[in-house]
Amino acid sequence: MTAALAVRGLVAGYDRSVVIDGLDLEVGDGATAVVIGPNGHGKTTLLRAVSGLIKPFRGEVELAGERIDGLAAEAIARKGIVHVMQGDGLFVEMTVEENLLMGAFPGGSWRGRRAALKRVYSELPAVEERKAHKARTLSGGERRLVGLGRGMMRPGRLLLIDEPSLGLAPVAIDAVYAVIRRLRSEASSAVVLIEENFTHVGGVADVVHILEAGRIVRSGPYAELAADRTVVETYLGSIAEVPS
Amino acid sequence: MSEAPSGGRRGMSRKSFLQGTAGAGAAGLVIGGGIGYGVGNSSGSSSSGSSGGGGGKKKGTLKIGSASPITGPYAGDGQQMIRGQELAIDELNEGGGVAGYQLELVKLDSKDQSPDVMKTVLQNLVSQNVAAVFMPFCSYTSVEFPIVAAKKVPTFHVNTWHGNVDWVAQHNATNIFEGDPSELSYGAGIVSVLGSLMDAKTWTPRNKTTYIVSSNDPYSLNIAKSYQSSITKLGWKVVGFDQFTVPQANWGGVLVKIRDANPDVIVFSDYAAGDEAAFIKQFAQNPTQSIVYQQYAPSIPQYLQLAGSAANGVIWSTVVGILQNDPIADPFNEKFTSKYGASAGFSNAGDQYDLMKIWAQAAGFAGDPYNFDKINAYIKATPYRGVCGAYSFNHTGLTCIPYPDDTPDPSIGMPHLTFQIQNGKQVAISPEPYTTGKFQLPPWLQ
Amino acid sequence: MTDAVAILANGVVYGSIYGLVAIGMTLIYGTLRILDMSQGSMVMVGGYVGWWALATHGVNAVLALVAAFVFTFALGTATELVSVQPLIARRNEVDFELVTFITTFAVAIFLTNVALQHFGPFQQNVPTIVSGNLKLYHGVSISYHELTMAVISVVLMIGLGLFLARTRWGLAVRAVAQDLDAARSLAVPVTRLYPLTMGLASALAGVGGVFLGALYFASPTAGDLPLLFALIVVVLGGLGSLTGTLYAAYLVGMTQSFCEVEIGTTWTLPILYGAILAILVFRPYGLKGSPSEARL
Amino acid sequence: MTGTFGAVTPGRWAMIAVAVALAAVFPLVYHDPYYMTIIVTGEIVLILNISWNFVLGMAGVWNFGQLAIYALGAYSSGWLMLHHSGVPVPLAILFGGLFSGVVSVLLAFPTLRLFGIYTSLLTFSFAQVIQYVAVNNPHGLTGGSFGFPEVPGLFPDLGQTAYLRAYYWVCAGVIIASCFAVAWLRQSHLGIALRSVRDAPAYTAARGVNPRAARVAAFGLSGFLAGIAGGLYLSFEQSFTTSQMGLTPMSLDVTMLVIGGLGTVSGPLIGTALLTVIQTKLINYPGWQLTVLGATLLVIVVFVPGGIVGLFGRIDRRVRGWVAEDADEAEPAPG
Repeated sequence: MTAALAVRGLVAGYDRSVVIDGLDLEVGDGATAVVIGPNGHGKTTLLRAVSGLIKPFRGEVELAGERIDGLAAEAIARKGIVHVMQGDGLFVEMTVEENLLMGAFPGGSWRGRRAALKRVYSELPAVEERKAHKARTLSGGERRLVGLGRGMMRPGRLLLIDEPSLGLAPVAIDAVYAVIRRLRSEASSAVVLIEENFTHVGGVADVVHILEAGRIVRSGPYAELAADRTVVETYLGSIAEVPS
Repeated sequence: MSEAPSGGRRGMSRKSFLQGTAGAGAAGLVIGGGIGYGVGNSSGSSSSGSSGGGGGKKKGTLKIGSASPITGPYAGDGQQMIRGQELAIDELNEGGGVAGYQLELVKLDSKDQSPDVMKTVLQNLVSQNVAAVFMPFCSYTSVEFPIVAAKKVPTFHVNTWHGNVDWVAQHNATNIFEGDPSELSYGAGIVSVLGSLMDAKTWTPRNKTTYIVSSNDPYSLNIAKSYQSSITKLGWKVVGFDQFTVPQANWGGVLVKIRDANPDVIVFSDYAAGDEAAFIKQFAQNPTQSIVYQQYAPSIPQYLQLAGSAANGVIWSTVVGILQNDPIADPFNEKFTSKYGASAGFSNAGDQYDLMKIWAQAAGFAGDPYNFDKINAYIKATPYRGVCGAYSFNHTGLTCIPYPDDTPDPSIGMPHLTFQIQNGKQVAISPEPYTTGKFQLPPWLQ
Repeated sequence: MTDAVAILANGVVYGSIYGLVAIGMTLIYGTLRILDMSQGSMVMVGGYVGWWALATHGVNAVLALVAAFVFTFALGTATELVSVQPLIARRNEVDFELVTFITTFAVAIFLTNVALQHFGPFQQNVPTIVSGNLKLYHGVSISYHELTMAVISVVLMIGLGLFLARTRWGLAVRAVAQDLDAARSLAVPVTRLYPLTMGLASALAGVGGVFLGALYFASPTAGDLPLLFALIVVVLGGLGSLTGTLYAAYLVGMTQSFCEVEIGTTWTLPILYGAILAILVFRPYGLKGSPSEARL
Repeated sequence: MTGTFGAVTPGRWAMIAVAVALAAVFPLVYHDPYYMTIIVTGEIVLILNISWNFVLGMAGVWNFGQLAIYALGAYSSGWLMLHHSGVPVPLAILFGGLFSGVVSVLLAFPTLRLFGIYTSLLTFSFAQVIQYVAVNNPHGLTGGSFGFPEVPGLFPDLGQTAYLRAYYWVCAGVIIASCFAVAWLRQSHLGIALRSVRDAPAYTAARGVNPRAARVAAFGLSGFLAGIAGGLYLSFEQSFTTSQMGLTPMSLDVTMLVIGGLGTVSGPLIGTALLTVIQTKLINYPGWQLTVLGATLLVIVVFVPGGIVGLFGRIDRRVRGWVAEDADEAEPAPG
């Protein structure tokens, strides 16, 4: 069986500086992989290279067995990758509902989009309450939820989520992760989620990969890595309060 | 990668070779030489020298310079000018040429006749050794005049600008002829035409008010001001004086004021056909009880085409215009129309045609087209009757004498013609003996 | 009072036309970060299409407007493909705005001079779409042509607003304006969207050109003044702000109308540009604009 | 080419000396008045372009007010020439330069708060106002669209050939001086400050360079040179019309800069020379002059971003590679 996502020997970066340097990664169908690593070591770059927002210098990216590296971002998106961007990437001068509708941009009828909207609203009642507001006026937590909601607007084969906890208050983080957990249990798509540390990813991750200096340096099930004190302490802060 | 020849040591390493030749920034200073080389070999001076000799048959071709506006705001005039010049040249060539030479028109673009363009263009023509220069419009500063004055090459313009005439008078130039009177005649001319209408009781002003619209260039303003001073002397009131910048297509605001003032006469002293046609179209939507005078622009055929029926009733005048129902002008008009499929209009095609003939007559008389002194003297001394009436150059500024403004004799004065547009036709209403009809009240006054 | 009515009426007419030309520039700036200097040329081309259809082929007015729309849409699309598309890779560089300013300006120079060579220097008369006058007040009147022009301008501007607010592609245009990467990651095909946006904006200017042609004639330089006015409008409105542009268009129209009557026609443009200068000095981002946000 | 004096090798100095010498003797062997007129006009345009390129390349500002600054130089020096005939003409031209420099400094202040296209729009609006005010002044100082009244110029008593030669040398002198000045300024404290302001404002500020002062200084110097060009133009052509500030000359100058290569020392030289030749060649095809201009501008901006100098720079890097190989070959090659 082919993996949902396979990355082989990926080299990517900006201008002439290499950030991702020979990275390999495989995510099974329907699995959730969490990539953890310190700031500036290439997590976001990895997602941007996969979704085509930057062109990889070298290496291969396969989506369900099909080569996608080198394609334009919009083409890759049409093939079923949904990228929930770092800092949510909302269209700030558009209303929440318009933002959500953009999530269902490729193809689809008005009716289909209305249905998707209804589904998202039922999942995220907090978002529905704010549907007529400009995205600019939302709180950080609300924006993150809208970003996730937008990612739910169309069925995807692979969901990329970039640091959903970044910059949020603990309460908001909990709300966001509650949604992610629900999303994961309901949807069949594979997920690649990126975080700086272990703190919130318990109960979400099937596999955890540790990214350092542009490569995956260690992989394993969450339980295994989270139990490894040295790993946790070396890389990634405390997991003390996280239920395992 | 390693295909470079590697046999032994060269006398000079690649590095030092490059150091010697790599262009430093200032290498561009060869610019002078570069341009000289680049442009210098494109067109040398004329191949047809003045080989002297008497009236043999073919002596080759003779270059005649034309600096007319081909692009830019006056390109419409320019097309008429060049057609007039070419028509004359065709006739002359068919008739055996001038002093044994076939003529060739060298056309350069005078654009907006700004001084630098005029200087460049004249330098070019002079360096091609042209036998005459036709620059219908020239700069208003006359800074290019020394170029032709120094060579004494016969030069003709119809710039209608007194400053150019003054230059010729002050510098005692013998070779720069203005083929029409200068603009100063316009103002008084309008007043005298209005006076004759009042005398004939064909039109009576309600309260002797006038509105003046002028573009903000000195030519248009001079006409406006001379009109203003002439008409106020007769006790008229100027109820509005508007200035605009060409091109001006929006007359809304000006018309608001005109409609407020409801003057007896509206005088327009600008000369751009499009601007004036736009004005009359917008005026005609809701006209006031006024005579509308528009200077010169309606002489360009395009004006009538643009303004359409809105132009009926407009009067206008030109100090140089092609005569109608005239034994000399009619054949010209026919020839022009059959050649270009369009009307010759009323001025620039005709004056260029005439001036070319005037030069050709003088050059033929001199026998040698490069005997400039003789040619210039002949032109100055000899009146000529062309399609625009009589050309006789006043002896200080070498400009045409206007009739009836400065001379009562139509055989030496160039008629300052006033026309009225009636049912889409141009009718000359002044002066005698050149009229072809009578003034009628404009449709909006009837 | 009559003056006031007349000033108002003229101002509305001017404003509608400036709005039509400027709103396209705003749309393009908002989406692509390009100040499209070829918009004036589209007015010019629209005028010629109007002349060709109405004067030389006698087709009906609606068809002429459609023809102008279609032709300038295609031309605008082509303009984008030659002057902007090859530079898209440099979109995030600091000088992208200026480079495209220059390339679209180059297209404008090119189109003007091609028109000059093809049609010659003469102006051409474009027939009015509707004839007759509407009497307003004490001899102040407005022609039905101008009225139609104002109405169609407003309708097109409202239509554009609805397109942007209600349609999938309209939302996509705004999305691209606000966050290019996010829009691409949502499968918005920017390489097609850019030419379409520029085509749409050009088509608005082209329709404006048909109307303007009847008032001021079609000629190779017929786009110069509309461009100069549209520049004032887009700066005044704050680059990229549609509502700002709309206010600014009517404000500029009124100001022009007022200047012509109360101060003098010849001072209109210097006064307006002086105002722009002052606004850029004291309130740099226009009436509605703010510097860093996308605003479509 | 780094453009600093430090990088100028003796070979290059020799090259520059030869070029200057060639340029200096050129009018002694060539005197066609038509082409000499074009060359001198080209030289004046070049001075203007050097000034424009200076503020563009150094401060990264597209100052579309440069032609108005140039015009102000012409008008202010003309005012001295016409109404204060006791003032020597060279001083009047210098005054024009100073006046333009001051105006340019004043123009620089409001641009400090702006970036990108706003700076260009501000300067463009400034140019529009100046142009219309000049047009609206037909019987006053500027002579309106008909042009400035005739002025005596630098060499009123010389014959044509000598007149052209004299202007040629004067302009060449200004060009050489300004080229050296620009090259020197590029590697001076100010130049480094300006370029780093352009490329990395935060870094520069951190290093204690005042970016505002640097930009104002660049505007001032650029305006001064533009004013000198304006004064020279007026004195050479003996007239100045408002159309000199119009869109057509602006497009021409912009194309010259872009073709040559923005922000380089030699860019304006190459661009001005090349376009002067092209435009002169096209004089018999008037409709084509601007059509070709538009097409060239488009093609260069799109396909040759660095202009000709940039293109040479790329070739130069290849050649350097070639030289480097040569150095390798000096070692005994294996095999």
